[in-house]
Amino acid sequence: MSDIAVQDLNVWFDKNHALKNVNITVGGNQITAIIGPSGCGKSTFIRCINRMNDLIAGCKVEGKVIVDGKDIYDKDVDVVDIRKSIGMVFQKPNPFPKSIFENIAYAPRIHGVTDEDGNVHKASKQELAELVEWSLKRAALWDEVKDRLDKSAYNLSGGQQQRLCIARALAIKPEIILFDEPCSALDPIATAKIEDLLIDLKNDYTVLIVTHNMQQAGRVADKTAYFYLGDLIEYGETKQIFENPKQELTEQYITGRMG
Amino acid sequence: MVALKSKKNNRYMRKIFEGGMTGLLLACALVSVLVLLMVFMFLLGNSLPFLQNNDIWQFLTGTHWLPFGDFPSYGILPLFVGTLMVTLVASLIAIPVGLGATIYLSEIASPQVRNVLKPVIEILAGIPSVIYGLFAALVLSDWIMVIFEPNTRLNALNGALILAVMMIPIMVSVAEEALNSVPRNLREASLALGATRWETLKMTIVPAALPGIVAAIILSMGRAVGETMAVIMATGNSTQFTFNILASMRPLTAALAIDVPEATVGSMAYYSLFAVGLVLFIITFALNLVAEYVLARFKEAYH
Amino acid sequence: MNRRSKEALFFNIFRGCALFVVIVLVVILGYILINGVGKLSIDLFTQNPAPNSHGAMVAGGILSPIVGTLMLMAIVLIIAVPAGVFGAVFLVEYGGNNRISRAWWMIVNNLAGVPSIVWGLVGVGLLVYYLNFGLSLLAAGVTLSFVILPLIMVATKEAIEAIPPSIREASVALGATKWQTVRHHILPYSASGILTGIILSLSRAAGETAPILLTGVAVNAAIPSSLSDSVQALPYYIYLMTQTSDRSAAIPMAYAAALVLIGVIVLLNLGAIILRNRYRQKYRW
Amino acid sequence: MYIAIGVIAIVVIAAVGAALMMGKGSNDKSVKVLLLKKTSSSVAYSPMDQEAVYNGSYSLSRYLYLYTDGVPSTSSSIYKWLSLIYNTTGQQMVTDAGFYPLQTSDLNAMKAQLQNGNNSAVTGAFTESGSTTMTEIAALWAQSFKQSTGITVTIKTPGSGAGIKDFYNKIVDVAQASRAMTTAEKATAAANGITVVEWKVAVDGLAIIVNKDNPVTTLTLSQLEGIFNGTYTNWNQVGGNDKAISLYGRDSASGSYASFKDLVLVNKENYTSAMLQFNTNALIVPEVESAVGAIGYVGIGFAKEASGTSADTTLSEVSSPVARVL
Repeated sequence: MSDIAVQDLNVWFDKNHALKNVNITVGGNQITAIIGPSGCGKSTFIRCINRMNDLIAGCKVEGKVIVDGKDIYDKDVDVVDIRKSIGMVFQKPNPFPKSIFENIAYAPRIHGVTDEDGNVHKASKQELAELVEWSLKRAALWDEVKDRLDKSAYNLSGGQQQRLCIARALAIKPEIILFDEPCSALDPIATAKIEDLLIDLKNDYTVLIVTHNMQQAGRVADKTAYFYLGDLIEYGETKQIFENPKQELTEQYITGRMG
Repeated sequence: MVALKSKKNNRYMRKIFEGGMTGLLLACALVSVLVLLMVFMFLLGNSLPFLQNNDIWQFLTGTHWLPFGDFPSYGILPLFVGTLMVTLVASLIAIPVGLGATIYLSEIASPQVRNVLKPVIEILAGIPSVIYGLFAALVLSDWIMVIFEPNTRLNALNGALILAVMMIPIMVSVAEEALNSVPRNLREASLALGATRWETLKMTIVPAALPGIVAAIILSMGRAVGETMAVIMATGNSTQFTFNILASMRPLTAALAIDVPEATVGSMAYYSLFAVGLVLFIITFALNLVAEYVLARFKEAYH
Repeated sequence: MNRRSKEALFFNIFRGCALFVVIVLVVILGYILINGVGKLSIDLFTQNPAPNSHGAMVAGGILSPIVGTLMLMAIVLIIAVPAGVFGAVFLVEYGGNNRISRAWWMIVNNLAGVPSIVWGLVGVGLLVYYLNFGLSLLAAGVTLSFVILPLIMVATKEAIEAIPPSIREASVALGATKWQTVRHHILPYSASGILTGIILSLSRAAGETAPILLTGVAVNAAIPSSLSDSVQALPYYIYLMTQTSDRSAAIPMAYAAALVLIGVIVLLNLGAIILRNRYRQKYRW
Repeated sequence: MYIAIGVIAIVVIAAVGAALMMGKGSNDKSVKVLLLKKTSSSVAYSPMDQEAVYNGSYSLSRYLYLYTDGVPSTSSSIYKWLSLIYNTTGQQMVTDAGFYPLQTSDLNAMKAQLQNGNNSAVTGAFTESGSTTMTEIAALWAQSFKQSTGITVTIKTPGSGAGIKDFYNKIVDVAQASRAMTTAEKATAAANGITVVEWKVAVDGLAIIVNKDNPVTTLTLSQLEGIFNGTYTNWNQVGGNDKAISLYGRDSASGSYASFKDLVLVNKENYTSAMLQFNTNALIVPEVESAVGAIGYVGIGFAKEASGTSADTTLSEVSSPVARVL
């Protein structure tokens, strides 16, 4: 599976120095949680991995983000290829105002489908249907929507919509999936479903999740990174971070909440 | 391994197509950019020959407008006063009535009434100005004749009244948007303190929406200044220099519509008319700028 | 004057204002209906204006003005709509919100407020004489497009900006290119808003008189057979009828033409309102 | 409850408005045509008196003109157009529109000028632009020309001055004017390579119209001049009762503006700026009807139609038999 090596990454939004020389390597097939107080740059960090920060005017990025040996900020790298292999799920569910089927089929339709020996061809109707079914099952949503695939995605509940977004990301067969506080807008039951899903996804994908919910990080994450005011304070096994953090700042943050 | 799997040509094809579409959209943007700038350049270019060798102060304050004939005089003050009087009197009527209707529409009217009133306002806004001119020339002028016994049936008051009617829909639509964008919690906070709906309106909502209301007033005045057909048919178009609202006047727009067919291309009269066009352009541009600035500041406050 | 009665007083004043606005519309439409309906007949729509025995152009119908108005709207549709819609899409999607594109939108907003007679003046100078189109359908149509172009750009911009940014982010995050995002997500969801804007702009074009007054209309123009012919149009016909001799015959024709023009405008506006409401349910977010 | 009041109010307002409109229409919609005297002692003539207009005793007589580039050859459509104008049906249409046909001497002169033309440039449809006074005549000619020859003549009426300008800028083929071209305009035309040929097509007597309740029936030329240059501002200065004078005239683009000015404002002064300006004769008539102190000038066709006298009757206080070309 793919791992991500971030080497002295710096990010500025106009004058505001959002991330200060971050160095971290995230291993494959595990869930890494990124925690920290609001405004510490954790969302900025995750949006660097699939270059979503390019959309923001006045954003300047320096340093390397090496995914599978290739720095995604190289000149000749086509950003479309990066985003094809790195899925992202946002804080507020943002399904397209289309049917459930169309939401998931959209990305495979524009990228085409890659078969075993790596060449890409236009997805046939049959392949799309299979892919949609596979994605929905993988996102544990299939049973709830299998007989209304042509209905609008807006009729789904918040939790269902978020799982639809996950299915939509899975449909392009990414290697890595980024979650930017996926459950902050959801109720506890929907949140629990998403957390079980994350643990299941760990086997096939490298998962990064930004969360301000410490218990969630404790429950799902193998590794945890703690950011504070744009600096990576500490990074290690989740158990070690929560039980005996090495850094003073980490302990204050953890105990401030735990106590 | 992140498989950058797509084949070389597929990516290459997509790049070409992407570039092509961006180019096409850029072309459309450039067309509209260039056309609109070229038109302004043409307006400026054709008024320079007049402005360069005529005393601009005399042009702006001269009291005789006679661009043709053997001894032409290019004084646009009577025309300027015509526009001013017609717009001011129209605003005196349109602003109170427009605001009253806006507040009724957005704060008092029940949903059913609102569903009737909103289309009425939209249709009023959609009626072409020539039809307002027809009504002013044939009906409104007779009523004014009966009530005010003016010297001439067609006069500035006739023009002002019909312009007021044309200003109201613009004022209502812009001002209503301003009132609606005042956050709900502001209204609830005031009501929660026991204020009556009128006090809530007077003390929280209207002051909060004031910039939007000011912008609505300015925009509707801009429309009144720029109106041509209705004023030509309603005001009698005399070029006399007077402030008497019951006398006939000729606003700047009417002067353009009446004199341009007569002007020979390249004659001083032709260039003087472009100078009048430029004056009109500057007035409406200034009004729009102020309205835009006020609206922008207002939008920032609430978004 | 306690607080309750003060509120009642002011609210009644506001009701009065709203009532006044309704009364104004009813009176104006009423007059046009009462005086124009008598003239409605098949001939009105099948014959061109013709001189009566005295030579006043009050006989016949208003076929060529109606066709002229539709032709002018067609020219505006061909010129102003594509340039306006795609120009606005480019400036919103590709222009970003740096200082240049903000300044540019300020210019477009202000050009939307320029008096139509000033466009007529530029139309005469630029199109009729400088480019030698002559007083023609083409000159009138292009001048009208100048008037309508900024309106369509503003309407398109507002329709696009109504789409929440999260949907654009979702599409980009899936690896869609700029054009794919515009093509699959921005345009389809804003289509109803843009279409409404186009319809309202066309109904504004149908009602404009000042720009075409100077650039292309003629008293007895029949249906133009080429772009260089001069054209009759409903608004000009109405204006003409108020200046024609044999007033007892001319005025009813003016009211009849006004009734037809209002019919066209109201139909377009209602179409726009219906379209806007129907699509609003489909894409609520 | 408010809705009910509103609806009732609307119905009442509309009914009152409609009644007012209808009522207004019924009263006698006509104006009075004044007689003119050269001096206070000379005989007063009416523009309705065809002889007086022909022999110039009615001082505001003028010709109506067409201008072409050179004399059209027999194959040109303009030749056919002029032949129609100068045959009996063409001149009858002049009378139908309320104006005076050419006197036989002028008619023969024009027919002679039409012979052996050499310019055959225009063979199909063409455009004629200019005087609004001639709108009605030109429309009648164009309709019968289309019926007889199938050729379309597009008529534009921005005013004589504008028509002449389009003519010498080669934008239109024929100019129609209610005034003669000035030497300056002829020079510009020549400079643009146009050989200006003047065609008299009809005779007009500029009629002075006043409100029918105005007691004044006659004015001298100097009184008329005093009114239109702003010296007299009240009817009691010219023998009427105490009422402010409101003036209605044509805009500067029209030929009538220029010819009235040449014939009346003989000291080369300008019209008073208080004069309301209209771009067609027809607009002046309702204004004079509606204001007691009003005075305006219109082509004879419009005066006949508006004063209720039918096109062919002629009346005059005294008319002298002597006929003289203007």
